[in-house]
Amino acid sequence: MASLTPRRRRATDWTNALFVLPYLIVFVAMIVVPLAWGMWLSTTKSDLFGTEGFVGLTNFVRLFGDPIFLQTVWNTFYFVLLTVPLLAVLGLALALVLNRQARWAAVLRTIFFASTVLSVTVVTLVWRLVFLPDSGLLSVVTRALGGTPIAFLNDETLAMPAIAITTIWWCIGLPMVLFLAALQQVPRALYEAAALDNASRWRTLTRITLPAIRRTFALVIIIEVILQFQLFGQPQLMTLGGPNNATRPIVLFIYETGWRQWELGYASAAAQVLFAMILIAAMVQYWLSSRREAR
Amino acid sequence: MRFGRTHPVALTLIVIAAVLMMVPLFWVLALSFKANAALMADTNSVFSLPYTLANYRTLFGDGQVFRWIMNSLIVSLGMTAGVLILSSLAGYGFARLDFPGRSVLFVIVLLGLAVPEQAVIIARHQMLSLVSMHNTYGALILPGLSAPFGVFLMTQYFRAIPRDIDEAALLDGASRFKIFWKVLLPLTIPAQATLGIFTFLSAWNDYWWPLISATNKQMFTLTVGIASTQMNFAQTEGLGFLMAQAVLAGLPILIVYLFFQKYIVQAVAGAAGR
Amino acid sequence: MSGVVLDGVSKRYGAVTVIDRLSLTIAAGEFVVFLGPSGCGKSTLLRMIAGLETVDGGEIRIGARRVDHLAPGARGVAMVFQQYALYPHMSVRENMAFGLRNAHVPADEIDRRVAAAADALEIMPLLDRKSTQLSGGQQQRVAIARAIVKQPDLFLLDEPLSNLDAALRMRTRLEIAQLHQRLGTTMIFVTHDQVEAMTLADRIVVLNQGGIEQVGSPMDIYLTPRTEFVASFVGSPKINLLPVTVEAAGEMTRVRLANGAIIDTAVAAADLPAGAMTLGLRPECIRPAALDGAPLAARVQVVERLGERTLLHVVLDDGTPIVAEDSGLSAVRPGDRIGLAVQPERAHLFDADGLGHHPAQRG
Amino acid sequence: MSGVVLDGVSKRYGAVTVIDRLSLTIAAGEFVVFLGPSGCGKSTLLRMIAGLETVDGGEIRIGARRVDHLAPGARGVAMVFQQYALYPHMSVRENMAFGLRNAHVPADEIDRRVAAAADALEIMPLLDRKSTQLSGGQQQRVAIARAIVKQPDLFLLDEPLSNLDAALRMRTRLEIAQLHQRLGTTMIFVTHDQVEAMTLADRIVVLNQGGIEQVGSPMDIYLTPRTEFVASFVGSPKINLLPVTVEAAGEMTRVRLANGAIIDTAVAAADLPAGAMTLGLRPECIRPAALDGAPLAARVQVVERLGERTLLHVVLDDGTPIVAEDSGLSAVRPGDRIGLAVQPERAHLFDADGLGHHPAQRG
Amino acid sequence: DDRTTLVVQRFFGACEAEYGRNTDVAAAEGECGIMTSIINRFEADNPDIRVVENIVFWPGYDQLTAQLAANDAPDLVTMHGSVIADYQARGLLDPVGGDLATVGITPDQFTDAARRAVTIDGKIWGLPLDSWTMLWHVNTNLFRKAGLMRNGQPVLPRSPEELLAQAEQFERRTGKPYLVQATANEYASYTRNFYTFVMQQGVPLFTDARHANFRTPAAHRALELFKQIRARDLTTQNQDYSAAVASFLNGGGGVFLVGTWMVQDFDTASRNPDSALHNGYAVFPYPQLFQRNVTFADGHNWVMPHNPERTLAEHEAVLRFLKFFAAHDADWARTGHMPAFAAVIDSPKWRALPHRAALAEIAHTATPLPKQIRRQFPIETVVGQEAAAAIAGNKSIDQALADMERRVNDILQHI
Ligand SMILES: Nc1ncnc2c1ncn2[C@@H]1O[C@H](COP(=O)(O)OP(=O)(O)OP(=O)(O)O)[C@@H](O)[C@H]1O
Ligand SMILES: Nc1ncnc2c1ncn2[C@@H]1O[C@H](COP(=O)(O)OP(=O)(O)OP(=O)(O)O)[C@@H](O)[C@H]1O
Ligand SMILES: [Mg+2]
Ligand SMILES: [Mg+2]
Repeated sequence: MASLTPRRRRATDWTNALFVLPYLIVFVAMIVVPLAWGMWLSTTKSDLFGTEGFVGLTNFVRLFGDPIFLQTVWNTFYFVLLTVPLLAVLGLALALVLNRQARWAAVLRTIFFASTVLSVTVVTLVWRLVFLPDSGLLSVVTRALGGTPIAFLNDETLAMPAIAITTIWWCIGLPMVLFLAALQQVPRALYEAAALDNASRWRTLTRITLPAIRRTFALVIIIEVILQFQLFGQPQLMTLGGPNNATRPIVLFIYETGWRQWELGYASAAAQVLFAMILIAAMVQYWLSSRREAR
Repeated sequence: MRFGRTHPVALTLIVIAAVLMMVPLFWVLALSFKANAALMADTNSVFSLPYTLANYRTLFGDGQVFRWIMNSLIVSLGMTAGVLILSSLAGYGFARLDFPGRSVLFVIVLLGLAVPEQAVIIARHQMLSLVSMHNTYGALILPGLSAPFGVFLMTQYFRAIPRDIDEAALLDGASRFKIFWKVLLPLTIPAQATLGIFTFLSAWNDYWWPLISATNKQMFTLTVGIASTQMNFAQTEGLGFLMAQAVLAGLPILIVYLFFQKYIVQAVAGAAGR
Repeated sequence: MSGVVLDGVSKRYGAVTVIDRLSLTIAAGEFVVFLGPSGCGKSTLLRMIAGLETVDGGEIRIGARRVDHLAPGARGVAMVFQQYALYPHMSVRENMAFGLRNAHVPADEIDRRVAAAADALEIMPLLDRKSTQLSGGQQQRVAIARAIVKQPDLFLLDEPLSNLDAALRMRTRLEIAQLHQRLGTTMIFVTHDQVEAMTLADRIVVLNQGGIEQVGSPMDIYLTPRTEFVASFVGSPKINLLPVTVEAAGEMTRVRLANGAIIDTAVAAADLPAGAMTLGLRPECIRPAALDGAPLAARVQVVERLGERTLLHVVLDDGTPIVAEDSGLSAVRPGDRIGLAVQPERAHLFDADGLGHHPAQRG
Repeated sequence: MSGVVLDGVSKRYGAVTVIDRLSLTIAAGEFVVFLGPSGCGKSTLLRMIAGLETVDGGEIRIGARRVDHLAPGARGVAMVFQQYALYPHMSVRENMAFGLRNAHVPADEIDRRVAAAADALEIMPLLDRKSTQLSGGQQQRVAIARAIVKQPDLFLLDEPLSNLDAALRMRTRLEIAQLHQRLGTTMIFVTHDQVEAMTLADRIVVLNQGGIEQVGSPMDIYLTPRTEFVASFVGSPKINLLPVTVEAAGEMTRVRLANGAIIDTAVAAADLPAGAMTLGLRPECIRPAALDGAPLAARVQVVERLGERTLLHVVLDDGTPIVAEDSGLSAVRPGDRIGLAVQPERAHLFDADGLGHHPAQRG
Repeated sequence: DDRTTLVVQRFFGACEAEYGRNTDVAAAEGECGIMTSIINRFEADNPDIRVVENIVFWPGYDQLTAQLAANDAPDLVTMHGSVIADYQARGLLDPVGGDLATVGITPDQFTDAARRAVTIDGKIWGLPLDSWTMLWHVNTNLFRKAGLMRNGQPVLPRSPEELLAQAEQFERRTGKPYLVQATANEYASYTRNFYTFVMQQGVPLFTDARHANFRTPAAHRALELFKQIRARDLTTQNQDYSAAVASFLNGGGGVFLVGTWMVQDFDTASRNPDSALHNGYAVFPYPQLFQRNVTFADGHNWVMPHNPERTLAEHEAVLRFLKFFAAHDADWARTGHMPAFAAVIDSPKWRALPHRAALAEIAHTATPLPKQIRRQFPIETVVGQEAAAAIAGNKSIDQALADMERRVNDILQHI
C-alpha cells in the first residue's frame, strides 16, 4: 500500500502488540525459558541437585534403545487413539442434544460435567472399585447376569481400554462445554433456513452445524490430543503401568526416571520426545483443519 | 422453536448415559457416609445401612482443611481471573489486530500448547527457587497463567464474531481497547465461561505443581493438604474418609460450574440479527 | 399449491402481544401481499406460517392439513428471509441446491433448476462465490433464487426486493409475477413498496399492530380504504387528511374546511353518521388551477420534481399543509400563490371512529 | 462539515477489480446520492471512505485532510450499514449512546440527543429493547438513529430506508433532508430508490461496474442522461428504447422506427453522428390517444394500475413492447387497440456508443 | 514467640481430629495416632521448642527432593532405610551418629536390621524408628478346617513342596485358596517375596553396587514357586490391596501375605465375634522354605537433611527430639512394626503385646538389601513388574529375570 506512510503504520502496529504483550511475557517466562532449560538438561547427565556434565545426544540414543520407553510411546499413542475420537464425538453429541434452555437440559449438562470436578485420585479409586473382578461393581453385575467377571485391570489387552473408559467418563465435561460455547455462536437464522430447506437432522448437523463450529472441532481435537498425550495419573493409580507395562505411558516413564531414579537428563530427553510427538500430532491436526477451511 | 425438539432416541440414549455417568458419582457420595471399618471389611457394605456423618466430622475436625480451602480458592480464583484477562487480551490481539510478527507469534504460542508439563516443571521449579518465590501464592498461580489454551480458545472465538460489529464500533470512534472491552468481550461470554470453568478446575485439581512448590503446610492447597493427611493405605483403611474428602474437594468446582453454566448457554448469540 | 387458513392465531413475546387473534383465509394460488407499518408483525406472521415461531394460540392450516404442530420442513413452504439467512460457508450454488439435495432431487434436475433460477435473477456469474463475498443486493437475489428452486406449494417472501435497484427490482418483480402465473403457487409477500403491492397482489392484507385493518384487491384498498389508517398508509405521497364539518347534506355530502372553504364530495350523505369528519384527498386529485374559481387557494412551499410528475407542497391560508400534484414539467415555483381544484368523485370521508365513507364506485 | 475528494481510488478483491480508478469531488455540505445497479461497488466505495476497506490505489481526502491512512474512528464520519451492524448485546439506547460516550459527550447531552433522534425515527418505545428483539425496519431505524446522534462531519448511508414502509420512509426521508438542511452536513447516500434519489440529492452519481457513468443534478440525470445506461437505469418504469434510423434531418431530427412509423424529436440534428440510433421515450411521454392521427398504434396487453396513474404495457404491430402511461382512472382495458401520442420535446436519441443526445433544455 | 522452631516432615497421615491434642501416648492407636501423640508429648515436655509438623503424602520423597533442590530443607524427615543411601550419596544428609552418642544412644543398642538400615561407610545417618517385614498372617479357623492345625498351632511349610502340598490340602478341604495376596495394582509384595526367597537360598541379589544378579537358579525357583501357586489356583487372584484385606477379614483364604502394619487390625478383628477371624488369627514370620532363615526387611527412620543454615539451637532441638523418640520406641512398636531397639524386643512389655512373641525372631532374621545399593525404590518397582509378568505368564521366567536384570543394571549403571 503505497499510500500508507510507513512510520505511522508501524507506530499503530506496535501498540496493537500491547494486547498480547502481557500474555507473551508470562509465556516466555513460564514456557519458553523452561522449555529451553529442559532441552539443555536433556543433553546432560543431571539429577535435581546438579549437573554432572554434558553428554550430547547420549540420552536420546539410550531412549531409542530402551524397550520400556518404546513401549510407553506405543502405549501413549494407543491411548490417544482410544480416547480422543470418542471424547470429541461424544462431547459433540452431548452438546448438540443439551444445547437448549430447558431445565432438563441444564440438569443433564450438570450430570455430565459433574465427574470432571473430581480429582484423579478419586476417579481412579472409584473406577478401580468398579473394575475389580473380585467384588467390583462390574463383577457384581456380571455375576448377577450369570457371567464370569473379567479382570480388566489385570489383563494386558483390556487394561488400557479400561483406563480409556475411566478417562472418558472423567473428561467428557470439557469437550461438551467447549462445543456448547461454540454452538452459541451459530446464528439461529441458519437453522431456520435449514429447517425450511427440509434438511434432516443429520444434514443440518453435517452441513450447517459442523461447518459453523469446525474451528472448535479442531480446537477440541488438538486440546484433547495434548491432554491425553500427557496421560499419567490414571495408570499410575490404577495399574502402576502394568500389567507387563501394557499401560505405562510416557509421562509415567518421565516421572519414574526423573523423580524416582533421579535421572533428570534422561527424563528431560523423554520429555522432549513427548513434546515433539504432541507437536507433530497437533500440527497435523491443525494443518488438516486449516486446509479444509481454506478450501 | 418447534424444530428444535429432541429426538426421542437421542433423549433416551442420553438419559441412559446420564444414569451410567451418575452411578459412580452416587457411589462416591454413598461411600463418604460409611464407616471406614465397615468398608475395610467389605466395600459392598455401601449398599446397606448404617450410614454415618463421622467422616465429615473428622474432615472438619481438622481445622487445617479451611485454610487449605482458602488457599485453593485464592489460587484458583487468581489463576482464573488472570487467565481470563490475559487470554482475552491476547485472543483479541491475535484475532483482530495487526502488528508485526503477529502470525509468527501466534504460531509460536500454538506450539506452546504442545509443551507437556513434564518438560518444563523442573526448570520452573528451579527458576522460582532462584527468586525465592516458592511457598507464595504467586508461585502457585504463575505457571498456570502461561497455558496457551485460553489464548487459542479466545482467538478462535473472537474470529467467529462478525466483523461488521467491530466496524460499526470503529466508526463510533471507539478505541481498540474499548472495542475489545465494550463491544466484543460481551459477545465472548460463553467462551469466557468455558475458559473460566476449565481454568478453575485445573487449578483446583492440580496436584503436582503445588506439591513441589508449596512445601510449607500453611501454603498447601486442598489437593496437597488432603493427600498429606492420608496414610499409606488410606484407600483400604480410610475409604469413607477419602470419599468425604473427594466430595468436599469437588463441591466448590461444582458450584463454580453451576454459576458459569448459565452464561454458556444463555448468552447473546455472537452473530447479529435473528 | 395450497391455500392457507389462519384461525385466530396469536403470538406473544413475553408480555408483548405481537399478533392478536388474527384470522385470514388465502385461496390456493392466490398472491397476497402483507402491507403494514414497520414492526406491525408482518415478519412474525410469515415466520409463524413457516413454522419458525411457535403459535401461542389459534391454528394454521396449509391446504387441508393443520400445520401448527408440524416441523417447518414438513410444511412444504419456501421462504425468503428479510435478512437473507444465507449459509455463509456454502457457495451460492450450494446455497441454492441444499434444499433440493435434502429432497433427493436428481442431480441433473438440481443443476437445471439452479441454472434457471440463477439466470432469471442474474446471478449466473456469482454461482461459485461464497455467499459472504456478495453485495447486499446480490445476497438478496440469492435468497430469492434459493426459494424459487424449491418449487414449493407456498412461497413466503419477506421484503425480498428491498435491496435491489429500481430496474432490477422491476425485472425481479416481473420474474416473481411470471413464476406465480406459471406455477400457480400460493404466494405471501411482505413489502413496504406500494408499487410492488399494487402490481403483484391479488389481494392486499393491511396489518396494523398485530391485527388486520383491511383485506381487499389493490384497487379496493386504494379507492375504498376501510379506515383512515389504511387510507393514510396506502398511497404515496400520503393522502391529505383535513378536519371538516358536514355542511349541507343533499344527496351527496358537502363539507366545510376549518378555513371555511366548501368542498363537494361524491359520498352519499345518507349513511353518514353525524359529527366531525375527516376529509381525505389524495394528492393526485388535487391539481393546481387558476386562482379564481378554484375552491381552495394556497401558497407553494416546496416543489418536488419526480421526473414524470411534480409534487407541490402547499399551505392553505390557515396554515394547513396539503400536497398536490402537477405534471412532470410543472411551471409552478416555490412562493407562487395558486388555486387548487379538487376531484369530488375521489374525495373520502372518515368518521370519528376512523371508518371510511367513499363515493359510490364507478361501473 | 467537510467535502470529500476521491482521487483515482481503486479496490480489488483478489483478481476482481471492484472500483477502478474512480475520481469524484463532493463539496462541503453537499447531498450526494450514489445510484447504480446491484453489485456495482456502492457499498465498497462508501466503506473505503469510512476507512473500513483498505484502498488499493489513489487517495481520499475529507476536508483538507488526507484520510486514507487514518483509522475509521479518526475520520469524523458516521455510517449506516446496509446490514445495520447493531451491537447485539446492547439495548437500542446503548447502541445509540456508544459513539457519544466514546467522544466524551456529557451524559445529559447524550440523553438529549438520543431522545431527539429516537423521537424523529419513532423508536422511542423501543429504546430499552435489545437490538435483537426488533423487526427489520426497527433495526434499520436504530441504525440511522445511531448515525444521526453523532452529528458527524460526513454522513454515509447505505440504503438506509430499504426496510421501511412507504409512509415511514417518506417521514424518515424528510427527517434526513431536514437534518441535512439544519446541520449542513455533507451526506453520501446509497439508494436504489429513484424517488429518494430525486428528492434528496443535490447531485446524483450514477455508478456502473466500479466506475462513474454520470454525475449531475437529479433533473440533469433524468432529462439529459449522458448514456443509454443512465437513461435506462434511472426512471421507473424504465425508459422505452427503440432502434431507429434517422430519417430526414431538418433542424430537428426525425426518426423512423423498425415498423416504418415516423416520429419527430426535438433533438438538434446538427451534432448527431450518422448511423443507427436508439430512440428513448419515457413512459410518461407516451400517452394513449385517439387511434387515427396518432403516430403509433398498439395493442394493450397489461394494464397496471398504480393508484394515481396507470401503466399500459402495449405492443406495436411488429411486436415491439412499449410501456405507456395513462391517468389513474384510465379506461383502457387489456386487449384494447389504442393509438399512442409522443411528446417530441421529451424524446432522447442514443448513438452507437451509447452516448445521449437530448432536446435543447427549456428555460 | 522466641521458641526454637523445629520443622519435622513425616508421612503416616494426619489425624488432627482424633489426636490433635492428645499427649497420652499410651492411649493412642495406629501409626498416625501414636506418631501424633508422641510429637504432642514432646512439645508439651519441651516448651522452648515449637514443632512444625509438615505432613506429606506417602512416601513424600518427590516433595522432599523438590525442597532440597530449592534449599528449603526441613530439620527432620521420615525416610525408609532403603532410600537413605540415595540422599546420603548426594551429600544431602548430615550424619547423626556422633550427636546421638552424646545423648547416650549408640548403634549397638539397635537391632541388627535397624542398625544396618542407617549405617553407611561406618557412619550413622539417622535414628531408626522400626523395621518391618512381610508376615504370614494366618486364619486359624480355616486352618483347622483344613486339618492344618497341630497342638493348637498352625502347621507351616518348611519347603516349597510342602507349601504346595499343604496349600492343595487346604484348598480341597475348605474350597478356598490357601494364600490371599494383593496382586492387582501392586508390585511391592512381589518384590518382597522374591527378595525373601532368593535370600533364603543364600544367593546374593547383587554382585556389587552396580550389578544385579537375577539370572540365577535361585531366582528362577523363587518365581517358579509363586507361578505354581497361581497356576494351581492356590491363591486369590486379581485382588488389589483393599480387596485382599477385605477378603482375608471375611475368611476368603488361609494365609495373607502382608506386612507388620496389619497385625494390630487383624488382632482387633479376631476379638470381634462377628468377624470370620474371631478367635482364629495368628501371625508368623515368613516360613523358612530354603537353606537360610532370613526375611527381606525395610524400616522407617528419622534423618536430618543437610542444612548449612541450621542454628545451634535448632540442632540441639533436633537432638532432643531424636532422643525423645528413641525413648518412645516401645510406644511406636505398638503399630506392629518391629522395634528398632534390641532392649525393647527383650522387654516383657513388648512381648506381652499380641502375637509379638512369635515375631521376636525377626529381630535377627530381618535383612535389608545391602546399603551400597542405591535407587532401591525404582528397583523394587522394576523387580515387581517383571516378577508379576512372569508369575502371570505374560513372559517366561527366564525372560522376565533377564529383563529384570537388564533394567536394574541400567538404573545402576546410570547413577
Ligand atoms: N469479499 C469479497 N470478495 C470478492 N468479491 C466481493 C467481496 N465483497 C464484495 N464483492 C463484490 O464486489 C462488488 C461490489 O460490491 P458492493 O457491496 O460494493 O456492491 P453494491 O454496489 O453495494 O451492491 P448492492 O446494491 O447490491 O448492495 C460486488 O460485485 C460483489 O460481488
Ligand atoms: N424477540 C422479541 N422480543 C420482543 N419483541 C419482539 C421480538 N421480536 C420482535 N419483536 C417485536 O414484534 C413486533 C413485530 O415484529 P416483526 O418482525 O413481525 O415486524 P415486521 O412487521 O416484520 O416489521 P418490519 O417491517 O420492520 O420488518 C415488533 O414490534 C418487534 O419489535
Ligand atoms: Mg419484518
Ligand atoms: Mg451494497
